[in-house]
Parts: sequence; C-alpha cells; structure tokens
Amino acid sequence: MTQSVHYTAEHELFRTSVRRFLESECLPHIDRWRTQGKMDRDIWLKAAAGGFICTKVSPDYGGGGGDLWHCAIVLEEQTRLGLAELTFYLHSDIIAPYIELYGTDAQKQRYLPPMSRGEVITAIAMTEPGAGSDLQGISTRARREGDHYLLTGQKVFISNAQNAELIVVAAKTDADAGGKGISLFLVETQGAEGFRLGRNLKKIGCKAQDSSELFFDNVRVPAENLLGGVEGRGFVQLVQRLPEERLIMAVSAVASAEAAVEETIAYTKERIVFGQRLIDFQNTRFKLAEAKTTATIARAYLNRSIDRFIEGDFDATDGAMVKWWTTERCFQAIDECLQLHGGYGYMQDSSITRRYADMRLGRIAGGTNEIMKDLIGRTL
Amino acid sequence: MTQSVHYTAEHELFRTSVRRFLESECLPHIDRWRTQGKMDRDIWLKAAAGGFICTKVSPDYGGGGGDLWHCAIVLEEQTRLGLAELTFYLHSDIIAPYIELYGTDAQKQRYLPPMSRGEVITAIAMTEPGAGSDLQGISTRARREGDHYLLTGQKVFISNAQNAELIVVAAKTDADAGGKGISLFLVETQGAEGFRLGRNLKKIGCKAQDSSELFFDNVRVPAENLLGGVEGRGFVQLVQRLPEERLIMAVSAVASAEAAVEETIAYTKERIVFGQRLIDFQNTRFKLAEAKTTATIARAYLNRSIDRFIEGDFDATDGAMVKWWTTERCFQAIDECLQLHGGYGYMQDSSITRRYADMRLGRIAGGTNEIMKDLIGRTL
Amino acid sequence: MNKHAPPPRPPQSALPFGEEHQLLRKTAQRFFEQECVPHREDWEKAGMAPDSIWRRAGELGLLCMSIPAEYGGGGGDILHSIVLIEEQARSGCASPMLSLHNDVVAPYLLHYGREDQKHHYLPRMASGELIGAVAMTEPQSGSDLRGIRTTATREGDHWRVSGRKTFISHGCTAGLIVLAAKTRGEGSDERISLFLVETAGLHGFHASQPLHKLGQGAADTAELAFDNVKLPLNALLGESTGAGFQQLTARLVEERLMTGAAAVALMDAAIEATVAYVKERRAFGQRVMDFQNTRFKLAEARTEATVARTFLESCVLQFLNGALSPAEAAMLKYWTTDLQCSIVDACVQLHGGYGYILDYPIARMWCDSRIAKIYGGANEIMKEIIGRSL
Amino acid sequence: MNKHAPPPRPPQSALPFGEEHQLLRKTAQRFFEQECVPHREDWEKAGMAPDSIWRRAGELGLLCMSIPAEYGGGGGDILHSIVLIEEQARSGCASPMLSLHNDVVAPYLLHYGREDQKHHYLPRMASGELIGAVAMTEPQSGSDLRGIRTTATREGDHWRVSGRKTFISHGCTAGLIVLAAKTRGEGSDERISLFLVETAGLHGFHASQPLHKLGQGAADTAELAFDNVKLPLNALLGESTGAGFQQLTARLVEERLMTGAAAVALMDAAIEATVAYVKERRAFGQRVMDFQNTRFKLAEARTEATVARTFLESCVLQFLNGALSPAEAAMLKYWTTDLQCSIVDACVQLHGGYGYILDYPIARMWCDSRIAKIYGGANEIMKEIIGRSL
Repeated sequence: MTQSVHYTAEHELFRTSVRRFLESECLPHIDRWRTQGKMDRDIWLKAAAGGFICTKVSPDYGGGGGDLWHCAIVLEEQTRLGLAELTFYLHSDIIAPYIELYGTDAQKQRYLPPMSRGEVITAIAMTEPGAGSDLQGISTRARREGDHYLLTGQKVFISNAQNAELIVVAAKTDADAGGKGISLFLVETQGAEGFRLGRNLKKIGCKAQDSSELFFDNVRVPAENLLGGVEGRGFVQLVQRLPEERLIMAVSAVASAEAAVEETIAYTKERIVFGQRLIDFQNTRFKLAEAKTTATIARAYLNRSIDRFIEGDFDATDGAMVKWWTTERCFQAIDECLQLHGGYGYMQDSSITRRYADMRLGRIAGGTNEIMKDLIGRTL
Repeated sequence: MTQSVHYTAEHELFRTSVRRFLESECLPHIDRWRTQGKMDRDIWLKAAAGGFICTKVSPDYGGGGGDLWHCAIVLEEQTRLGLAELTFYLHSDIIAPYIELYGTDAQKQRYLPPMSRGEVITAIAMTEPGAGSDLQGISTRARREGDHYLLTGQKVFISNAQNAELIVVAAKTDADAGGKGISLFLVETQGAEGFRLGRNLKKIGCKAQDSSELFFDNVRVPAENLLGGVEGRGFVQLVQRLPEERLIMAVSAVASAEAAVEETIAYTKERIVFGQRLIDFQNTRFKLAEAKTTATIARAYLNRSIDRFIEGDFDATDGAMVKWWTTERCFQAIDECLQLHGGYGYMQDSSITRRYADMRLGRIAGGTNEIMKDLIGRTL
Repeated sequence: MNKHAPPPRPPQSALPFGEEHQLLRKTAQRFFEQECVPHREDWEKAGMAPDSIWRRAGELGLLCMSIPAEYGGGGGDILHSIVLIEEQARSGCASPMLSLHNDVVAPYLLHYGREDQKHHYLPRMASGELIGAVAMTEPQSGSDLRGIRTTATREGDHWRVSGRKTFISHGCTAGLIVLAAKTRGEGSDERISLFLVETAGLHGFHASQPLHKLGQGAADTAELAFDNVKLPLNALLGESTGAGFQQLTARLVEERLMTGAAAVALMDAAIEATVAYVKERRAFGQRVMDFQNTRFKLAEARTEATVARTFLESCVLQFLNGALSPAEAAMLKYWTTDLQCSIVDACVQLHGGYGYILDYPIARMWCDSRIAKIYGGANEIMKEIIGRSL
Repeated sequence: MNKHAPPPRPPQSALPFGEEHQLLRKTAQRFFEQECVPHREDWEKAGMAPDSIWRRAGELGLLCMSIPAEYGGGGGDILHSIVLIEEQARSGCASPMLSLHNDVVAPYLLHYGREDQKHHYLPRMASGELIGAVAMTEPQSGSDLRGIRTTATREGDHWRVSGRKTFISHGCTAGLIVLAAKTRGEGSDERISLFLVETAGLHGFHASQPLHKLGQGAADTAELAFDNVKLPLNALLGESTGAGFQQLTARLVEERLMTGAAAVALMDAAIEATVAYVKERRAFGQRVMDFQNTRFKLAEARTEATVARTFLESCVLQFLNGALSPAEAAMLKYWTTDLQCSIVDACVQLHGGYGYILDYPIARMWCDSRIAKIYGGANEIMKEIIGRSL
C-alpha cells in the first residue's frame, strides 16, 4: 500500500472503487473521446454518482469531504489506465476550491452543489494568446457598468470549455494596478451574448482533453459573480492556489512513470530478440534500473509532498520543485521506456506512446518548468 | 593520417619528431615538474633547439614559419602522452602572435628572436581577482609619466609566470573609456621594482603548469613597451585573438578524449571481472561506443575548424562553439572512461585520472563555457 | 501554418555541390512548399499520400535521381539525394517518402537486380508509376533480421510465400515490394533471399489499414500478410538465392548516411523556427529571446547542429571516397537522431503552450522525430556495431 | 579557507531525531571544525590522519556510537551514525574516516563476532586505541568479491594467510583489519571467511605507502601484502568458516544507506558554499547570482538535493522498520552519488577559475567526490542489482 502517514485503509477502498468506475465507464469510451477531442457530458453525472468528483469539497455542498489523497487516487488510477487526460481533477481540485475558498456564501450555495452532482461542468480561463505563463500580463478587461461587468478579451488553451456551463475567468478590473488589478469572475456561458467558443486545438497528446480558444466581446456578468465580491484579489487567489495545483500535476507524472516502467518490464520479459529476452540484455536492465530508480524516488518525494501538504507545510517553492522535477524526470524515464519498445513505441495505440505524448504537456502546463526554476532560483 | 585539407606529409614528419622530443625530454621529468608546480627552465631551450616552439612565428624572427597544424600537432602529441599541461603553446601560439601581429618593428626585433630560441619565456596577464572572464572590468592601471608608464594592480591565474622574463600585461590607460581604455604592455619582470610574484596556486590538475598571482605596485615600464605603441588598442587586440586561442584549447580537449578512449578500450580488454573481459559487458561496450562517437565527431569538427581557420573562414562564434562544445563533451567522455577504470580511475598515477583532473580546466579557462554560450546566443 | 519559418541559412558546405544541385534544391523547395505542404492535413486524414503526387514528383525529376539514365533515372549522385532529403526535412513534410523510394528501394534493383529486372522496374519507379517499399521487419523480429520467419518455398515454376511483416513503410501504397524471406527447396535453405513483389491484384497478399503513428501521419505504414502467395521464379532479386542478408546489410552504410542527413536538416529547421518564434514572442515585458536561458539553450542547439553538420559532411566525403566504415555510419545515425530529438524537444519547450499544439510546425516535428531513434536499426543496434568495432 | 560557508540550513527532517542527536551534532561540528579542518593540509601531506585524533574522537564519544554500552559503545542507533556522517561531509574533511570505523568495521564484530572477540576488540575501537579497516578488494577482482585469491590455509594451530589486497582504506593506519580470504583445509574449502587481523608486529604483513588519490588525500588508502602470515585459530570471525560472503553482503544495505547520507550532506554543503559565492562575486557589472543561468543551475541543484534528501529519509525510515530492500539501497547509492558528482561539478563551474583552485572548498569537494560513484560497489553493480530485481 502507498507509503504515507495520511494514507488510510479508507483511501485504499476508495481506490478500488475508482478503478472499477474507470474500467467500466471510461475505458470503453476513450477512443471515441479522443476522436471527438473531448469527453462525453454524461460521464460527469456518472462520476458524481460514484463519488469521484469534488472529493475534497465539503459535504455541506455535496462534496466528498476528503483530502488531497482522494484527488491523488483518482488521478493515479486514471493515469495507470492511460486516462490521465480526463479532466475530473480540473473541475474538482483546481476549480471547485476557488469557489469554496474564496467565494461568497451565495456563490458557494449556487455553484458547488450542482458541481458536486456533475450537473454543472466548469473550466478556468487564465492563459491568453499574448501572455502565456505571465499572469500579470493578461489583457482581458472587466469594466464595471451598474450591477454588472462587461468582459472583453481572449483566452487560449482552456480545457473543459467545450462542455462547461461555468467558466472562472481572470480579467483586469484595473488595468494600471498590475497584479492587484486582476479579479476572477464566475461566468455562466450558456447563451451569454458576446461569448464565443473558438477552435478546439489539436494537440500532440491528451487528445480526449479539449483545449479551446475563448472570445469575450462585452460579455455581461452580474456583479455578484465577481468571485468573493471584492475586486483586485484575483492574482493573490491564483498564486495561493499554485502550490496545490502544481502538486496535483506531479501526481500524474509520477503515476505515469511508474506504470510505464511496469509495462516496459513486462514487455521486455516477453519480447525475444537475437535469441534471448530483451530484458536479458545488460543495456535493457540498466536503462530499466535507471527508470525504476527515477520512478521510485519520484514516488517517495511525491508521497512526502502530499503528506506535507496535508500537514500545512508546503509552500510555493515546494510546489515549483515538485512540479518541474517530476514532470522532467518522469518524462525522461518514459522516453527511455519507449525506446525499449522499438517500433511499437511509435504506434498511437501503444500505451507507452500515449504516455510519452501525454506527459510531454506536464513540462509546459501549469507554468513552464523554466518558470519553476526562476521561482526557485529567486529564493536562494 | 589526420583528415584535413591542409595537413601534409611534412606535418606528419614534424609530429614524429615532436613525439620523440616529448618522450625523451619531457616524460622523464614530468613527475618532478608536477611536484614543484612548474616546468624546468632548460626544457625551453631544448624545445627551441628541436624547433618545437614558436612554430608559427615567421623565420624572419627565428620562428618555424608553420601554420596552425604545427601548433595543434605539438599539443596533440603532448596530450596523448598526458602532458597537456606543458605551456609551450601558451608562449608560442598565444603570446608570440600578440607581438608579431601588433608589435612595433622594434618590439618584434627585440623579443621574438630570443623567444624563438627559448631564452625568453613569456606569460600573459589578463585575469584579475575581481574580474574573471570580464575583461572590460579589469582594474590594473597604467599611468603615463614622462617616457614610461607606472603599472599598478593585481593579476591571478597567470601561467608561466614562475619562469617568465616577459609578461604581456593588460592595463587601463584610460579608466573611463571601458574597453577602449585598455592597453597591453610588454613588461620585463627581472628585477623590476614594485613587481611581486605571488603564490603559485594549487590546482585540481595541470599541476606542472604554474598558476600565479602577480602584484604590480607602480612598476616602471618604458613607453616603448606599450604593445604597438598606441594606447587603447588592447581590448580589440585581445578580442581579435580569441577565436584562434579558443580553437587551440579545443585541440587538447579532443586529443585527450581520443587518448582516453583508446586507453580505456585497452584496459577493458585486459581487465577480467566476473569471469569475462570488462569489454564483454554490454554496458561497457555502449559507454565506450558513446565515448568513441564523441571523440570521432569532435575530431571531425576540430579538423574542419582548423582547416577553416587556415582558410581565413573562422569567426568569433566559431571559436566560441568549438571551445565550449569540445571541452564539455570531451570531458564527459573522459568521465565515462574513468568510471570504467573502477578504483584505478581515482589514483593520481593513472593516466585517466590525470586527464579527468586536467581537462576539467578547459570548461572554465579561456572564458567559461557560459561566456561562450552567451556569445553565441547573442548572434542568433 | 508555417508563418514563423525564416529564410534558409546560407549553405556553407564542405561538400562539392554544383549548379545542378542548386537547381534541384530550388525545384524541391517549390515542390514541397507548393504541392505537398498545403495538402498535408488531408493526406494525414487519409493516412497516406495519393498516387498522383508520385507521378508529379517523377515529372519534376525528383525520383530515382541517382539511378543511371539508361534505366530512366537522373544519372546523379549521392549529393542529389542529400539535397532532396534536406529540403524535404526542412519543409516539415514527411510524406511522400521520396528517400525510401529513391535511396533505399531503387538501389536494390540497381545493385543486385538482373538487367531484365532493372529495365522492367526502374523506369516505372522513376516516373512515379510504381511506388517502392522494402519488407524486412516482422512482428516477432524487430531489428533481428536473422530471426525472420517468412518463407519462400520453391514449388515447380513458382515460389510460394507465407509470412507476416510489420511497420512496412509504403505498405499500403507500394506497387513494388522488395521482400525478405527465407528460401526453401533450394541450395541455400533457410537463408534469406530478396524477392520483387508486384502487389497489383496479387492473390493471397493483404495490406492492413495504415497504422496510427505518433507522427508522420501521411506516410503510410502497414502490416502485410502473405498467405500462400505465388510468385514467378524470376521474382527472385538477382541470380541466386541466399544472398539477401548480405544485400540488405551492404546497403546499410548509405541508408544511415541518408538518415543522418535528414536528422541534420531537421535540426536546422527546428532551430530556425524557434529563433524566429522567441524573437517575436514576449513574456514578462521582454522578448522570450531576451532571457538568458533561452539564449543558452539555443546556443547549445545551434552549436550541436553545427557539429552534426560538420560530421555529416565529413562522412559524406568519406563515403564519396569509398572509405566510410560501418562503425562511422552507425555513429552518425545514432548520434544525429538522438540529437535531433533532444534539439526538437528543447525547441518545443521554448515555444511554451504553443509547442504542444499541432498547428505549430515544431509540434509536428516533435511527433515526426521520435521514430528516428528506432528505425533504420535502433540506436542500441548502432552502439553494438560501434562497440564491437573497438 | 571556508570563508564562504553560510550557516547550516534549518533541518526539516522526517527522521525522528531526538535531543541526544542534536547534542551529538553540535559536538561533531565542533570536533571537525576546530580539531580537524585546521590540520587538513598537514594530514594530506602525511597521507593520513594521526592516531591522536582517533583517541580524541573516542574521548568525545564519536566512535562506535551505535554499539551497545556493554562493549564500550554509545548504545545509540543509526540516526547517530547519520548525524556524524552529515557533519563530517559538511565540514569537507574526508579524514579521519569515522564512518568506516563505526558503521562498517565495528558492526562486523558486533553482528558476527564471538563474545570474546566483541569484548576484546570493541572497547578498544570505541576508545580510538584500535583503528579498523576491511580488506576485501584485490588487484584483479574489483567489485567481484567471489573472484578474490587471498587464501587462509589451516595448518595445525594456526591459519597461514597469503595474498594481496588493494584500495584498502585505513590500510596504513589500521590496528585491526577484517580480512576476507578463501579458507582451505576446512569443510568449506574455497569459500570466503572473515578474519580479524591485528597488525601490530605482524610478521609477513606489509602495508604500502598511502596511494596518491585524486582527492581525500588525508584518508589513507593502501595496498596490503600478506606473505605467509600466521594467524591464531581464533582469529576467525565468529564460529565457523565459509560465512564470509553472506556476512559481507548482509551488511551492504546499511553501508549503502550511509553512503547515501554522506552524498546528500555533501550536496547541501556544495550548494550552500556556491550560493554564498555567487551572491558575493560580481561579473559584468552584476552579481553572478543575477544571471538567469546561475539561478537555473542552482534551482536545479537545490531541487535535486531536496529530492535526494526526501528519498534518503524515506529509506532510513524503511530501514528502521526492517523493510529496506537491497534494490532500494542500491538505488539510493547509485542515484545520490551520481547526483553528488553532477551537483558538485555544476558548483565548480559557477565558481569560474576559483573552482579549480584547491584553496576553495568546492575544488576539494570535486576531488573528494568522484570516488563515490566507484566505491562501495561501483554504480554499474548497483544497476545490476536493481535490474535483476525487476
């Protein structure tokens, strides 16, 4: 069982039910989702019925009342099955906390229960075509006009947007105040005038995860949908959430490397070349030894990080470290594993090929790894 | 024979005589030189008698009238024998060209012939304790007073200084003019008042190559010893010489990697562990294949660079590229070769250990490799 | 969407390129840019390029350039092949696989075929009427050529061929397949022989749908099944059986040289696209190019690509002198393809989020590149070849 | 010259360190800083540390801390050993090799010795009167323990020992050597047994001058010759012959844990020295720390060292639970020593020219570090252990 101070038998039971759900309800549909470039809507209802989304949200709002291990378990099991791209974590563990932690009572009451039931699907829109990882450089504007705001701007790489009814949008309420001018808005997009869903971009991997352009042209948002009700808190809210978000990114990196190593061990024990098993070549054993070491060390580091997060001892530097290191080194391990698969490692229906393509994203998303190093470097 | 457009049978003959000289006159003394931290003075006379120093200097001044291949051959043969640290190249191919290219007629007549005869040994003093690779940041000053200059300042990491009678010193004749305020002086140090030879620093490797601190306290230098006779040209002179100097640094990096690979192949064919030759392990073969590839590619790149230099088609970017790449990758290859030697790779009297310690310097000296990358990056 | 592509770098080559090579370079550039790149997405959906593009390539003289004119070829040399490979790599168009056809398949006929075979096939290959493929790899054998199981049994006036092949480039589109099989019922039993298989209407032959690959989506790759396929006796390449292993391995040095040429050209293309991108793109109030990390990564890439090109040119010159060893060809193949992947990966990283979006050429280069460390003999095989030569 | 050393980082450890461990840490810091560092250069010239420093270490309770009090030890646990290793690594003083004495040699006696042997030797080891060594490696055998050729032949009332050993740490200074030899004239012929060899006045025993190493110059390493050395019958460690291989390998997990602890501590020391240096040093008008490349390299090092420490702690906790596998210990050993070398190398680079000068601690760390990838089982052996466990 997972080595962690805070991991209990209850978590292990939860893991079993997650796996059953993924195997029976997601795995059979994944090829179609990849082809259509997004998940089906109805899977969210099923996931909610099983208790697999909003696992950390308070039971007061219909959530599971769990801890970060519940989030990690869902993502680990997805990843082991090659389903890391499914965006349950985005809705449950990235977006719901914004509303639960920073929202007004009315906002929590209005949105969290239908989110926990899987009836309202959410997205979060920070990144812009001109800004990338540079949050303070966004140019989307929210202009107050009476009891509402008018949002104008453009976003890109927005996941879940194809299905979302609710999008958390970062916009500047004060263009001259830098980070202090940024606010977050809860935007209901169904029939919202001036809102347009752009292209669903084709990506290297993570193909069942949509990634869209969004256009806002004077979209009216009621003033009560300003997250938390006070302007200018958006940047602080975003920054506060980063350590946990980056830790979550590390979960799938580590789980994918672990699975890749296991799959590759199995493959190299089965595959015969030049009259012996592939694993009987010293180079194969050494490369696998290195990859296994990476996965083992990454796991120890991840588990300890999750424990420290649960204990409240996990800061921005920790988040940056765990994100760049796991995504970088685990990707390398997966790359070495791919090589051992020979031609099969280049086929889209090979698990290792998908892991390679999917996990390339981790080194870029959530702030590129260069941003992480910059952040760490400044603390030294 | 060496693959190069400009490499002739004459070069190959020269190589043979160089090797004989090194084997009979240097190899037997190297341990003592290392212990004393410098070469003997008399080896310079012997080297000159054989025609092994100032090989590129014009015969008009007693030099060999050769090309860059002659310089490379001396350094290659030194390196193969584990004698890369001997500073013939510094005197012959770094310092002599300053005088030959930029000196006044009187300066050339006065210094080049005794230099070619090995009677005057030279050093060059650029680096300062506070400036490192930042030449424009030097603080040694040369103040004109009548028919002489007064030099004041401090230098560090100066090779050959323990034996030198003549030191080319970079100093600022105009403190406010940045690079344009730098001039080079030909300083005769024998009995020069105010000149002090500081410590001969102990280094990781290259132990027969001295590396000293120099102190100048109002040292009088005749005005006619300003190199070229015009103030403010020093920086341009230094910068113009860099491509060739860096190419020379690449020579020993490549030759050392080639020799390390050959030595390691021989060792692993001889060494028996777990009942078979070390080279019979796939890991050994793969590591050696990688190191051999690096050495082979580096050689092709070096030879082509030398040819291009001889053809006058070799610029500052080329010099930066060849310096960082060869010193970096060849060092890595040597490190891998060391590992294959096991415990013997950590003993000071192992050739591979000395190569490892000696070649570490190449990534730092002559402008750190970071400086090289910065230079290249700015041209893109 | 190639809006970031800068003008090509001035070639500063040690190779003896002449005017004819420069003309070919221009023709090739135009062909890829105007007649291939615009259709790439359609071809990817189809999983292959249409026959018509081959005939067009033939018209332009882009097929069989190095084959003597008497067989319908261009009468050129290896430098023609390299020019074409470089321009194709630069275009980012992995399909049609001209080099496979020109530099791998056609030379089998030229070097090992009987006169009647050369006259029969080469002109049709040069015109683009017949697309060529080579079928060596089998599901169970990978790089282990001696381990193949496909058999060709001599039965009276024909050969009966049975077996399965996989990862066969041009498997779906080839009209002519050079097939490796172990011969039976002959003197050289169980040794490998090569056969020329015309696929049109061939009974018992089946090619799968194009396999879905990570990249190179318009370059068809297939599994082939041979189920008691009857071939005429004269389908044997050359005169005698049992020469297949030598025939295949003798060609490897040249094939690896071509792989190296493609890798080097692709590095250049990736770096150029990235330099253009980071000069335009801004973040945190400055150009991405203005970050020291960006400059260092690109300085490293530019240097390594320069080193790679120098080594490639040195290998080509040695090849022209007949002095390129198998170990050196293996070095070139493994080192340049490793480097290609690492440079392209670093370039993707410098593109940030856009590096992951297939609209950008760098993302496609990343997907296209990974196979280079595996095909043409996996890089582990290269290291074995080098290691054994020490 | 340690002028750049910053204050130690606040330990934020998952390990159950108690007050006694903190006290030991302070004692050890003082001991190394005040009683070892000032003499390092003299000891390096001599090629070894003097006996007196061992007695001093004994007085301070720094010897045999984890050995039960009944044998004169400190009655401590593995955490005591780790504290001492960490502080020694941080001090940059490779000598005296306390961990070899405490964590490698003494445990052989404790775990495999007879009661009379424990009582006879351990108190003298704890006081520093007797310095311990282990002699396994031979010129021809390297990491291949089964290939050793030293023999111990039973002859009446004694063993006759002949053979050569090399790379033996404490070879010059040890008063007590645990010697591996193949026994003859006994039931377990040609199997490895361990012997306790007291070197004082031992006829036929010869230790070379200290070998000149790349680093760790004050830590004596020697070749040993045994030329018909007579040992009493009771010099056999434990009761029966032939157990040596198991005895040696059984200790490896713990020994590798210690190597990992030293590696991690050294990374921290290197990074701290370098951060201090680059904040002080200026180039091109700014602090070296202000270059993005510097920050990135140090950010990478700081992160990797953090990961390494986390894994080390996880391994220690598993060891305390009796659950640390040989494969995990091998992972720790190979990965942390590789990382130690790469971090120290990057730190040397950030020091520029001064990184190559032995006055600077980072240059010495570089020289001291390289052996870590080789000793205690070369890292290739570690990969074999891991690879075979898959």
